[in-house]
Amino acid sequence: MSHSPKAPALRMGIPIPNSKLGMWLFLGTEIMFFTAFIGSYIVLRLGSRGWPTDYNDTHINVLLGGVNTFVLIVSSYCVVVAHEAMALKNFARARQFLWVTLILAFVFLGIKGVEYKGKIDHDILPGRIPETASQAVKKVSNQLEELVRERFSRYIDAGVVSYPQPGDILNVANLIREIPNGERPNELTTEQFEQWKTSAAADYALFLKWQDLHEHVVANVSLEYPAAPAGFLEARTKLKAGEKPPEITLDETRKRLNEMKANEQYGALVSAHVFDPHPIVYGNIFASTYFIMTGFHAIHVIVGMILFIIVLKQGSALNEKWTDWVENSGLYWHFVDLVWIFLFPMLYII
Amino acid sequence: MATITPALDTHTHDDHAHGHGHHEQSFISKYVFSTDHKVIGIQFLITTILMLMVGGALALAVRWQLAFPWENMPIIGRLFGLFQTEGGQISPEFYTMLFTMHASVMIFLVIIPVLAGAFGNFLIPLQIGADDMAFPVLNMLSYWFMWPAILCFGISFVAGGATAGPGNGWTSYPVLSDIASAAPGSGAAQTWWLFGLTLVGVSSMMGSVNYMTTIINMRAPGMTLFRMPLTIWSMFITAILQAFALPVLTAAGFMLVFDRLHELLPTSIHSGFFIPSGLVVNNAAPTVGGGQPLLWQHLFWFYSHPAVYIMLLPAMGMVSDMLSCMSRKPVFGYKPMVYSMAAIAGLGFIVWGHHMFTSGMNPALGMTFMTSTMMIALPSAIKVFNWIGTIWDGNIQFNAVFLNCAAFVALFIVGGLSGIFMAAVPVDIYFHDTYFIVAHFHYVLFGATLFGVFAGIQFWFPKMFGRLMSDRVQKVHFVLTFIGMNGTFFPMHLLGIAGMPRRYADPYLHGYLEHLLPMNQFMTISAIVMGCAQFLLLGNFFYSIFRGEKCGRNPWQANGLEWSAPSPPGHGNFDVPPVCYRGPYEYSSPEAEALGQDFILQTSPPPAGVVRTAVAHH
Amino acid sequence: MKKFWALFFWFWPLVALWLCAVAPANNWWFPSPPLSTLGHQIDGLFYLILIIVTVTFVGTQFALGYALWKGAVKEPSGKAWFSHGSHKLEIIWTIVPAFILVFISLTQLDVLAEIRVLSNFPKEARNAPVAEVMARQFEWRIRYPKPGTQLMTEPRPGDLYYVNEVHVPATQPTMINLRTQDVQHAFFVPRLRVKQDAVPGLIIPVWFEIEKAGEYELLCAELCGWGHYKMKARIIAETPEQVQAYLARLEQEQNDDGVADEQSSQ
Amino acid sequence: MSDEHHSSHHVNYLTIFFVLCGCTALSVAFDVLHFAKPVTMVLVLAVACAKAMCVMMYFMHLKFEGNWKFVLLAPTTILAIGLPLALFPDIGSSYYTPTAPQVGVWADEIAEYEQHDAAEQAEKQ
Ligand code: HEA
Ligand code: HEA
Ligand code: CUA
Ligand SMILES: [Cu+2]
Repeated sequence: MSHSPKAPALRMGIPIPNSKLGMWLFLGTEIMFFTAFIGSYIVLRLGSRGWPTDYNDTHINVLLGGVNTFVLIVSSYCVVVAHEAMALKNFARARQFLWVTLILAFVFLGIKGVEYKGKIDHDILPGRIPETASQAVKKVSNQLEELVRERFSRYIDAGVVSYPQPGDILNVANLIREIPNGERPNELTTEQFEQWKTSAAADYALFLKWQDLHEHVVANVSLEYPAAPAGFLEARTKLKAGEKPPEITLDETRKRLNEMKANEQYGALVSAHVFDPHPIVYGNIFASTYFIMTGFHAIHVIVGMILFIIVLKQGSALNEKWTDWVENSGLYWHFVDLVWIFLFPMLYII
Repeated sequence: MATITPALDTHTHDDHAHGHGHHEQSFISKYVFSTDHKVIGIQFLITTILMLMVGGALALAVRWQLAFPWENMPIIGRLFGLFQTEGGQISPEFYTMLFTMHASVMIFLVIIPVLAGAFGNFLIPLQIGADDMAFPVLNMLSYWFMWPAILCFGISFVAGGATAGPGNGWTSYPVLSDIASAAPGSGAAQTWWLFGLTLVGVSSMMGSVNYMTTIINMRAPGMTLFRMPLTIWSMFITAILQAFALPVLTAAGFMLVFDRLHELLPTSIHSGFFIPSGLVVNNAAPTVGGGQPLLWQHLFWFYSHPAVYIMLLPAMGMVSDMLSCMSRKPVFGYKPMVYSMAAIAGLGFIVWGHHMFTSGMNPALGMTFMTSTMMIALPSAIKVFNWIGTIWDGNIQFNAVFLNCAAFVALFIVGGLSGIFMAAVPVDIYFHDTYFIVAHFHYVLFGATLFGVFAGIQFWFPKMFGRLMSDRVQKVHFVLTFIGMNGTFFPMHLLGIAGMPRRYADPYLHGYLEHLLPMNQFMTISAIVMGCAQFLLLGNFFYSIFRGEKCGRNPWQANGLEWSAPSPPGHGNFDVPPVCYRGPYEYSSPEAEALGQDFILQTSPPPAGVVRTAVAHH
Repeated sequence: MKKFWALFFWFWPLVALWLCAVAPANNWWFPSPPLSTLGHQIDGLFYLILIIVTVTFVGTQFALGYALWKGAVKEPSGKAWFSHGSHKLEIIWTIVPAFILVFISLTQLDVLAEIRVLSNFPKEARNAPVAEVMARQFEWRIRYPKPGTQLMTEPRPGDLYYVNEVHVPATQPTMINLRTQDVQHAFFVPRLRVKQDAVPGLIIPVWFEIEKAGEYELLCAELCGWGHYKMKARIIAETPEQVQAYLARLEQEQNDDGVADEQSSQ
Repeated sequence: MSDEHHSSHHVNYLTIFFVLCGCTALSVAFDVLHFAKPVTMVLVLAVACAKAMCVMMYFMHLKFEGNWKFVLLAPTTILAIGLPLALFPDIGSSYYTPTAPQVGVWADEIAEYEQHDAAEQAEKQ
C-alpha cells in the first residue's frame, strides 16, 4: 500500500479496518433494504380498512415468535462472546460459541418452518386467500372442480372412457355416468371393471355436487363484476332472461361441504383436497407482507450461517487472521437480530 | 505561460518505471477476470461505449417511427426484421419495447456504469493515491455482474416472442407491468427485464460500498478531505446516493417479481403489493390483491430521482477538474462546489414526488415536493456560476476536452431550466408526459452527462493507454454531436408545448398534432447525423489505443495525483508512493510560477521547511 | 479559431431564442389559447416562468460565451487570473436565485390548491359530478347518471353509457369522476390544460370550467400498453340544455335496443 | 489494529443478554395483558427500540466507536423514518374505490359491529 505501515501517523481516514468499514456501509444499505419492506408494510396496513390480526385468520403464534426472538438473542450473545474470545486468542472457545450460534440459527429456521407450515396447511398464502364470502364460495367450487378433473382424468388415462377433449368435463361426465351400464373394455379384467364401476358412481355423484355449487357461484360472481370475463357473460344473459339460480351464502356452502366430507364414498377425497372456506379481509396483502419480510429475513439468516460455516470449516486451524472475519460476520448477525427485534412486535403483537 | 499542446512532457519523470508491477499473469487474470481497478475501469468503459451504440440504435428506431410512422425502416428495419413478421415495419407494441429498452440500456448499461463503473473505478485509487480499491475482488464482481444483467436484458428482447419485448417504459409502472394479460410485453419479457434491473443494482451496490470504503480509508498521506479533487467528492457522494437509494429499488423490484410469481412459476401464489383487487385487465379474471400501484411509483422514484443525480454528479466532478485544468486556473469556489454537491444529494432524496404530480398524489405532498424541487435548483445554480467563474479570465486551452466541458455547462443550463417549469406543479400538469419532459432529460442526460463523458474519455485516455486521442477528430465529433443534439432535442420543447404526449407510436393520429410531422422529420435527420458522429468517437477511441501519439505521464500538465503515476500505471499504480502536499487545483499559483510553470502537482513537495507543517496537518 | 469557438457558444443560444420566437407564428406553440379558467392561470404561470428562465438563460449563456471570448483574445503568453473564488459572489449567487425560486414556488401554491384540493373545488361542481369517465385499454367509457339523479360510485340501473365522447356543459364548473378499469391511464385535454392520471383502485375527481362551447380532444397521457397512442376521444362542451337533450337522446337510444320490459317502465 | 479497542472496553455481555431476554418477555407479556391497541403498540415498539439500542450499543460496539458512527447512521435513520412518513399520506391514508371487494365486506362487518354495540347498549339500559 502506498501508505505503508511505516508511516501510520500519515494514514488518512478513520481508525477502523477497511473490512469493518465496508461491513458497516453495507449494513447501511441493508437498513434501507428492509426499510422498503417494513415501510410498505406499515403504510399498506394503515391504508387498509382492516387487517387480519385474529389467530384464526393469521395463524401467527406469539409464543413461537417469542421463542424465536429469544433464540436469536442467545445466538447474538454467543457471537459477541466468540468475537471476544477471538480477540483474546482463545480460539477453541470462539469455535464453541460459534457452533452454538450456528445451531441456534438452525433452531430459528426450524421454528420458522413450523410457522410457515401452519400457514401452508391453512392455505394462508398470498394470492390464494378469499377475502369475501363469495370469493370463499368460489374457491371451494374451484377446488372441487380441480378434484373432479383429477378424478376424471384417471378414467381417460386408464382407457375406461375415451373422449377427444378430456378437458370437456361435461361430456366426460356423461360418459362416466354410463360406465356402470356399459360394456367392459377388453383391456380390463372383470374385477378391475367392477372397481371402476363403483368409483364411477362416486365420482359422478361428486361431479353433480360440484356442478350445482358451480352454477350458484357463477350467478354470484357475475352479479358482482359488471364487466366480468367471457365465461360469465353467458351466465349473465341467462340472468337477464330470469334463469337465475339462487345466490348461495357462505353458510350454505359450508353446510354442503360438510355434507360432502361426511359422505362415505368420496368424503375423504374432499377433505384432503378442499380447504374449509374461510374468508379473510385483506388476507392477501397481509400474507404478502408477512412472507416477504420474514422470507428475506430468513434469507439473511442463511447468509449469516454461511459466513459462520466458513469460519468453522477452519477447524482447529482457526487463528487471529480470522478475527476481523468473525467481527464482521458478527456485525452482520447482530443486524439480522435487529431486524427481527422489530419484526417481532410488528408482525406478532400489534 | 506558453499554451500547452498535449505532447510529450518534459517536466516529470521518464516513462521507464512502467514495468515495475509486471508479475507474470495469465491473459485471463490480467485482462479478463482482473482485480486491477484500472483494467476493470477500462472494461466498464469499453462495454458502455458498445452499449451506447445499442441504445443509440434503438433510439434511432424510435426516431424513425416518429418521422415516418409505419414505414419500413431502411437498414435497422431489416435488422429487427429478423425477429418480426411485419418485415421492417414497427408495430405499436414493438415501439413500446423500443423506447423501454432504449431507456433501460442508456440508463442502466451506459450512463450509470460509465460514470461510476468506468471513471469511478479508474480514477478513485489514482486520484487519492491508493494502489487499488479496498476490495478488489468485489470490484471485479461488480463488473462481472454487468454481464448477466446485459444477458437478462438481451433475453427480455426475445423472451416473450417476436414483438413482445418489455414495453412498460423504464419506469415500469404497475399494474401494466404487473399482470401478464395487460400487454404483450408484460409476460416473460418483463420478468427478465426485472432480473436485469436487479443484477445491475447488485453490481452498483458492490461498487458503491467499495468506493466509499476506498475514499474514506485509503487516501494517500496528506490527501485530506478538502484536498480531494472534485471528481472524488462527486464519486463519494454518488456512492452514498447509490448506497441509500438503490436498496429501496431492489426491494421494490422483488415485490414486483413476487407480484408476478404466478406468471413465472406454475403456481397460483403471488403477492399483491401493487395490485388492487377487482381489476379486470383485458377480460381476464378479476385481480386478487389489496395493494396500491402508487406504492411502486413512490418506491421507484425514491430510487430513480437520486439516480438522475447519480447520472449527473460524477460528470459534474469530472468537468470541474477538466475545466480548471484547461483554463489553467483553480476551480472557482472549491468548497461551495463540494457543499453544493452534498446539498444536491441531500435534497435529491426529498424531491422524488415531482415525477408524480399528476398521479393523484396527496396535494399536500405535492406542495412539499414542489418546494424541495425548486430548492434543488439552488446548489445547481451555485455550480453553474462557479464553472463560469472557473473559466473566467483563464488561459483557456481550446481543445476538444474543453469544448465538451463548456458544452456540458451550456446544455446543463438548458436542461436544468426546463426542469423549473416541471417543478411548478400547475405547469407540470400540462407538461407531464409530453415531449417537454423528453427534451428536459435528454438535455441533462445527453447534453450534460454524455458531453462530460466525451471530455473525460479524451482527458484520461492518456492515463489509460499511454497515448493521446486525436484532438482534431474529437473536435469534429464535438461539432457534429453538438449540432445534432440540439437539432434533435431542442425542438422537443416546442413539441411538448404543443401538447405532444410521449410514448406515442403515432402521435399524428390526433388532429392537433398532424402538422408537427415535418418538425419530427427534421429531428430524426439531426439524430441520424448525431448517431453517425458517434462513429468518429468509436473510431478515434479504438484507433488511438493502438496508433495514438504516445505521451508521458502528464500530457495536460495537470495537478492530480494520477498524473504523477506512469501512463499507463502499472500494477499497484504508483512507482513512488505519493504524498499529497496541496489541493488539486493550484494552477497558475505563485508557488507554481516560482517553478516557472503554471501547474504544480499535488505530490511535488514544497520548498524544504514547509513540508513538515503541510503533512503534519492531519 | 479560438474566437470561432467563443462565437459558437454565443451563436447557438441565439438560434434557440430565434426558434422560440418564431414558434408561435408557425404553430409550434400551445395548440390553442387556454380554454378553461384554470388553463388561464396555468398559462400565466408558464409565461412567468418563461420570462424568468429566458432571462437566466440569456444571462448565463452570454456570460459563458464571454468567458470563452476573454480566453480567446488573451495573448498566448497571457497569465490566468489566480483566484480561489469569492465569498461575496458566492453569497450573491446563492441568495438571488433563492429568492427567485421561492418566489416561483409561492406563486404556484394557490393554483395548485385550486386544481387539486377537493375542498377548494367550486361547490356546484363538487356536489354533482356530471359523469364517470372510466379508462380502459384502449378507450374511454363514460357513464352518466340517469337524468334527474345523482352519479353514484356503483353503476345504477338507468345510468347512461357512451364510449369516447363526453358531453359536458360549458361556462360552468364541471366535475367528473375519473377511474380506470385496468391499468393506469391519464385524462389529458390539451386545450383545457387538464391532466390527471386514472389510478387503478382510486376514484379521482377532476374539475374544469370550459369557457367556450366546442370540441376538445381527449388523449391518454400515461403509458397503458401497446395502444396507448390511440386512446382518442372527444369532449364536447355545449350549453346545459344541449347536454340535457343529448342525455335524453342517449336514454332513448339505450332503451330502444334494451330489453322490452325496461322500456315500459319509463 | 482491530483488537486494541475491544480489550480496553470490557462489557459484561451477560448483563446485556439478560436485559434483552427480559425485554422479550416484556413484549410477550404486553401481548397477553391485552391493553388497548394503541397502548400495546407504543409499549412494544418502545421495548423493541430499547432492545435495538442495546444490541447496537454493546453487541455491535457502537458505544466505543468514533464519531463516524453518527455520520453513517444519522442519514440512514433519517431516511428510514422519512420514507414511511412520506408514503403515509398517499398509501397509508388514501383508499380504494368503494367497489373493491374487500371494502364492501368491511362495510358489512362495521355494520355488524355497530348493531352488536347498539344491542349491548340497549341491554344495559
Ligand atoms: C441527469 C439527470 C437529471 C437531472 C440533473 C435533472 C434535474 C432536474 N430535474 Fe429532471 N428528470 C430527469 C433527469 C434529470 N433531471 C429524467 C430522466 C426525467 C424523466 C423521467 C421519466 O419520466 O422517464 C426527469 C423528470 C423531471 C420531472 C418530472 C416531470 C414529469 O414527468 O412530469 C421534474 C419535475 O419537477 C424534473 C425536475 C428537475 C429539476 C428541477 C432539476 C434540477 O436539478 C435542475 C437544476 C438546474 C438548473 C435550474 C440550471 C442551472 C441553474 C441556474 C442557471 C441558476 C438560475 C436558475 C433559476 C433562478 C431558475 N425532472
Ligand atoms: C442517457 C440516456 C439517454 C440517451 C443518451 C438518449 C439518447 C437519445 N434518445 Fe432517448 N431516452 C432516454 C434516455 C436517453 N436517450 C430515456 C430515459 C427515455 C424515456 C423512455 C421512456 O419513456 O420510458 C428516452 C426516450 C426517448 C424518446 C421518446 C420516446 C417516446 O417517448 O416515445 C426519444 C424520441 O425521440 C429518444 C431519442 C433519443 C435519441 C435520438 C438519442 C440520441 O442521442 C442517440 C444518438 C445515437 C448514438 C449516440 C449512438 C450511435 C449509434 C449508431 C449510429 C448505431 C448504429 C449501430 C448499429 C445499427 C448497430 N429517447
Ligand atoms: Cu391509456 Cu395510455
Ligand atoms: Cu426527478
